Amino acid sequence: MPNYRAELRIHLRSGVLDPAGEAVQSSLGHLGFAVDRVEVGKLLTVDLSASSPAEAEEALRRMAKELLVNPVLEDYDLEVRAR
Amino acid sequence: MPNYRAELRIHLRSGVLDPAGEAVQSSLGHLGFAVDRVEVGKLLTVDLSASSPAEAEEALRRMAKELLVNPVLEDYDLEVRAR
Amino acid sequence: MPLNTVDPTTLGLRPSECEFARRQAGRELSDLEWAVLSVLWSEHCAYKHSRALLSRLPREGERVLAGPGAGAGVLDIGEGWAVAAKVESHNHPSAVEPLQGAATGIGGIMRDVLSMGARPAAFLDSLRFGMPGTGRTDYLLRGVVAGIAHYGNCVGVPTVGGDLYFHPSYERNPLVNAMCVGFLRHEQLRDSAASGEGNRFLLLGARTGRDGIGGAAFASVTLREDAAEDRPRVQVGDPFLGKLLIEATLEILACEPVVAIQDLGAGGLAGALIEMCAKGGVGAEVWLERVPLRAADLAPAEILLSESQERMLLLLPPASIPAAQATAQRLGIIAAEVGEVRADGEIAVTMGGELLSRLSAAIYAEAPMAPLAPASGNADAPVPAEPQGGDARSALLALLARPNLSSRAGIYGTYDQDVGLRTVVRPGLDAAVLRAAPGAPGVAVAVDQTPRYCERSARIGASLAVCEAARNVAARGAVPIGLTNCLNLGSPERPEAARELVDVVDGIAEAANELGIPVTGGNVSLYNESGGLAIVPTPVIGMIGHLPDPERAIGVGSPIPGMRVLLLGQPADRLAGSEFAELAGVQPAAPAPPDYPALRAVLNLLPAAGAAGEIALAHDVADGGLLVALAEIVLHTGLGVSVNLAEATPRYLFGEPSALFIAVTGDPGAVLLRAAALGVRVKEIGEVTQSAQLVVGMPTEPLWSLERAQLQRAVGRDLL
Amino acid sequence: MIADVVVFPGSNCDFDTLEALRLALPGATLRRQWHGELDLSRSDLCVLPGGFAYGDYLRAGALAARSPALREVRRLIERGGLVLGICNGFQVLVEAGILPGAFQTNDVQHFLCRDVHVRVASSESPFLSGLREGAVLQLPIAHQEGNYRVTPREFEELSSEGRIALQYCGADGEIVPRENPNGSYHSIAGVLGAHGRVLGLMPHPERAAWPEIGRADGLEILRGALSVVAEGGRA
Ligand SMILES: Nc1ncnc2c1ncn2[C@@H]1O[C@H](COP(=O)(O)OP(=O)(O)O)[C@@H](O)[C@H]1O
Ligand SMILES: [Mg+2]
Repeated sequence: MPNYRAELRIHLRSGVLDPAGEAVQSSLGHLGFAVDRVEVGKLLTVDLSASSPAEAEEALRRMAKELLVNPVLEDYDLEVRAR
Repeated sequence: MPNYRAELRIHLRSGVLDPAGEAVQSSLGHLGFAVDRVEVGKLLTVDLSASSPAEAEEALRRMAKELLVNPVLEDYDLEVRAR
Repeated sequence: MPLNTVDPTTLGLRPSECEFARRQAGRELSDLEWAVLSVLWSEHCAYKHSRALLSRLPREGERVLAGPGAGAGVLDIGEGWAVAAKVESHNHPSAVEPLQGAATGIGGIMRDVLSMGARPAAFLDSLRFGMPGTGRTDYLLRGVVAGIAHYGNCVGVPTVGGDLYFHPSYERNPLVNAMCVGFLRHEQLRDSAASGEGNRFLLLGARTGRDGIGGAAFASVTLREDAAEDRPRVQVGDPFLGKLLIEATLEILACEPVVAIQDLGAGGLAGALIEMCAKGGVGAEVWLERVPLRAADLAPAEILLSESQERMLLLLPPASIPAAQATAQRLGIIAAEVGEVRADGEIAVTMGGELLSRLSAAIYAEAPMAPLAPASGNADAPVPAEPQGGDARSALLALLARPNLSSRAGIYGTYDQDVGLRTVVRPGLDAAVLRAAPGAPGVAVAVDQTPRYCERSARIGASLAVCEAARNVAARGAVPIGLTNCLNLGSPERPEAARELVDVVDGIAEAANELGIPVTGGNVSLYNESGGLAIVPTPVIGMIGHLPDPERAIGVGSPIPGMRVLLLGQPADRLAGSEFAELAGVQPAAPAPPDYPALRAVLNLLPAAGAAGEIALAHDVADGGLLVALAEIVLHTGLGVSVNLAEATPRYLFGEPSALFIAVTGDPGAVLLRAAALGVRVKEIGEVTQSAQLVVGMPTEPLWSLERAQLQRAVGRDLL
Repeated sequence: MIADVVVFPGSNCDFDTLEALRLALPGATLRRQWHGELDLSRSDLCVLPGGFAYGDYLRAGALAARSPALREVRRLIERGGLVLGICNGFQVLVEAGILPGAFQTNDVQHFLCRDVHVRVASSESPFLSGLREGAVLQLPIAHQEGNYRVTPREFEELSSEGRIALQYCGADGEIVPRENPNGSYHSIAGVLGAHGRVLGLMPHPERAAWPEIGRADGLEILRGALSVVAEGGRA
C-alpha cells in the first residue's frame, strides 16, 4: 500500500480564550516585536499507509474525531500527501 | 501597511526523542488505527502588518530565532500570506 | 578484532594517559576501546583531580549505612527506616538547553537514589545564575524552573526545597544542582557490585538512542564560546517513562533476588556495567545486538556510550530473568537481557556473536589521577571598616528587594510539593520536613551555599555552607546526621581554581568534623568557566536532619499571638560578607569564620526543645541578618512580630552570624532553662501579635513598624 | 464496601489515594487496580487518581480517556456506582465525555501547587452529603491544566441542576476572580455527573486527610461514599 504523510493542523475554535497565545504575544512585545495576534495550536504529523489518498484522509478524520482533536475547544484542517 | 498571517510549523529535529508522539501512536494503535509514526509539533499563527511579504517573513524569522523556536530541539518552516 | 585507526588524543585523552592505558593493556587499544576509555576516564566519570582530596572528608558515623562510592549516601533514621540522598550537578546541559538540561538532571539524580533500593521521595534544587534582568538569565531561569517542574511533577516526586542565588560570575556558567531524597527499609538497601559467574544483566527502561553520546566528556570540557555547537548532544527526558521505571524497578527489587543494581548515567551502558564489574572484581560479556535501539544504525561504541535517559541495569540469576521481564512488560516498560558475568575480570563486548573487544574491567575503571597544583596562600581580603548609622527601616526594605533575598514562592509554587504524602512541612522557611510514611520517622532537608561568602574565602564560605545547612534543619528541630555535597568550581588545571578546590574540601571537612556530621557522598563539577571568567567556588551542601517524630517537627503547627520571641545563640559581631555590606557598597571582605561552640550548643537545644513541644517556630538568621529574619517570620506566618532590640548598630541588625536563631515559644521559661543547661546564650526580644506587622524598638531610636503588605511588596519580585 | 483506585501508566497519586481512603473508609476493601486488568464488577466506589496518565501527552487525560478501562468505569456508573475523579482523574472523566467541558492550561501558563479555598456549591451528591452548602474547605491543588471551560449555556444547565460541586473562593467563602487560581469558568473547581454519583474535582482531598499535621478538610469528601453504603449499597 502507498505511504502517506498527513498533517493535522489543530487550532483553537474561535471564541475560545487563548491565554497561551496572549502570553506569547506579550513576550514578543517585550522583545520589540509588535504583532496583532498569536495563536498557539498543534501540528500533528502522522505517517501511514492506505490504499488511496482519500482513504488516508478518511482514516485521519476518524482519528481526529476519536482522539486527536477535542471538539469542545479545537478545530482542525488536514492535508495528506504521498511520501 | 498590509496585513499578513504567518504560519510557523514547528517540528522536533530528527533524532530528538518524541515521547508525546510515541504515546499518541500507541494510543491510536489501541483504538485500532495502525500508523507508522506520529509527531506532535506546534503550530503558531501570527498576524502582523509589514510593508511586504518579504519583510513579514524576515520579522518572523527573527521572532523564531529569539523566542518562538528552540533551535536546540526544534526546526521550523514558515508560510506567510496576505490576510 | 577491529584495530586502531583513531588518534586517542583527539578524543580528549592526554598522551600520558594513552601511554598508561597501553602499558596496562600490554597492547594498542582498538577504536572502540579508546572511545569507551575516553569517556570513563573523563573528569566527570573518573574524578581525576578530586578523588585523592575527597578522602579528607569525614565519612564515619553510626547512622551511615552507605557512604561515598555508593549511588547515594544512606543513613539510618530508626524503626527500620533509612534515608538515601545525593546531590549532583547538571550545569553544562542546562546552559545549552535549560528546560531539558534541568529535567534530565532531576531524572538522573532520581535514578541514583533508586539504585540504592529506595523510593525517591523528594527533590531539592540549588540554582545559580548571573544577575537577573538580562534576557539570557531570565530565559535560563525560566527554562530551568520549568524543566524541574516538568520532570519532578510528572514523575510524581515532590520538590520541597532548594536555593537560588544570582552572582555575575554565573553569567556564562549557570549552575543547576539537583538533590534527591528517598526512603527505604533497611533490608531493601542494594549495592552495585556485580558477582556470580553466569548472572545476567537486565537493561530496564528506554530504548537506546544516539542522544547524549560523549555527554560525559562534554561535561568535562570548558564550555566553548559558542556552546550552540554542542546542541545535538542535548537529551530529552521522559518523566512518564521515568515514573514507569521507578515502579518497575521497585517491584522487581521486591519480588526477585536482584544481585546488584546501578543506574545508567555518564558513560551509559559501558559506564554502569564496567563500574558494577570493577566493584565486584568480576568481568562481563556484553551482547550488543540485544540492546533495544531507537535508531537501527547505531555503531557499537554508540550503543555502549549513549546516555539515553530513563535506564537502569539490574543483575539477576538467569532463572529470575523471565519473571522480571514479565513484571516489566505488565508495567509497559522494556527489559532486555544484555550480558552476563564472567569470572575472569574481562569485559568482552560482542555483537551478533562476534567478539569486538576484550579488556580488563580494572583498566577501564582505574583512570590515572591528575595531580593538582594549587596556588599557595589564601587570598582572603582584609576586613574593611563598617558603614555607620543609616535608617534601619529603609535598609530592611531595600534588602528584602535584593534578588538574593526576594521571595522564592513563585518558584516553588510551580513545583508539586505534596505528592507522595510525605511532605509534612512544605518549602517556605529553612528546611522542609518529610516523613518516610504517615506515622514513621522522617527527616528535615535543605541545600545551602552563599556565593557572597565563598567569593572572598572559599574555605570559610564552604564551612559556613555546612553551618547554614545544619542550622536550617535544626530550625525544624532535626539533628543533622549526614550531608551530601556538590563542588562546583572552575578548571582544576588553573592554580587558583585548584587552590579553591582544596579550600572548599578543607572547609567542608572542618565544619563536618566540628559538628560531627559525616559526609555521605557528593559530586564534583569542574571546568565551570568560559571566556576567562570562572564561577565563584560553589560548594553546595545538602543536609539531612533526623526527626524521630516528623509530625511533631518545629513548624508543623502555627504560632499563636502572645507567644514570646527569643534570640538563641550568638549575634553577629561584624558586617563582613553580608548582603548589607554589599548593598552599602562596602568593599567585599571575607566573612567571620563559624562560631562552632555556639552553633553546637544551639544545635543541641533545638531538637530537645522541639521534641518537648516548647517551640512553635524557629528560623535561623542568615542572608540579610536579624531584621530580615524577623520580617520573614511575619511574611511566613501572616501574623505580626513586635520586638525590642538591644542594639541599633548595623552589624547587630544586618550582620550575618553563623549561630543565631529566632524562636517562637509558648513556654519561654522551659526554653530558658534548657538554654542555661546547654550554655546557649538566650534573650527574649518580643512577642507574636495578631496584627500583621513588624514593630521594632531599638535603644535611642524611635519605634518603627512595617505592615506585612509593605514587606510583601518588597520581597514579591516576580522572578519567573 | 469495595473501593478501587485505578492506576494508569503515569498515575502518581494512586498510593496516596489508597492511603487516605484507608483512613476515610474504615473496614472497606481497598484495591489498587492496574488499568489493563480493571474489573469493577464488585466495586462500590472507583477513584481515578491524580497524576499524568500516559504523560498527559496530547491533552491532559486524553489518552487515558480512550483506554479500555473507561468501559468498566462507564458500566459502574450505569449500575449506579460512585466515581471520583481527582485532578488528572477529573481531566480523564471530562475527556471521556462523562463530565462536560474541557480543560486548558492554567491562565498563568504554568503548574501551580498551593492550598486554595473552595466553597461547597451543592451538596446533592454522596461525596458532599457530609458538608453543608456554603461550607469552605482548605485543599491543596497541584496542576498545570486546571482551567476548566464550559459554555455559558452549559454553565446555566449545570447550575440549575445543582451540578456545580465546588468553586474556588477566599477564606471567607467569597467567590472573586482574585481567588481563582487557574482561570476556570466561574471559578469552578468541581462538577457532578447527572445523578451526583460522579464527582470530578481539581483539588486533592487525599492530600488533606491528615489531622495530625493540620490538613484534614479533604476527609469529608472521601468519606462521602459511606453515606451510600449506609443507605444500603448501590442503587
Ligand atoms: N530553587 C528553589 N527551589 C525550591 N525551593 C526553593 C528554591 N530556592 C529557595 N527555596 C525555598 O524557599 C525557602 C526560602 O529559601 P531561603 O531563603 O534560601 O531559605 P531560608 O529560609 O533558610 O533563608 C526555603 O524553603 C527554600 O527551600
Ligand atoms: Mg535558614
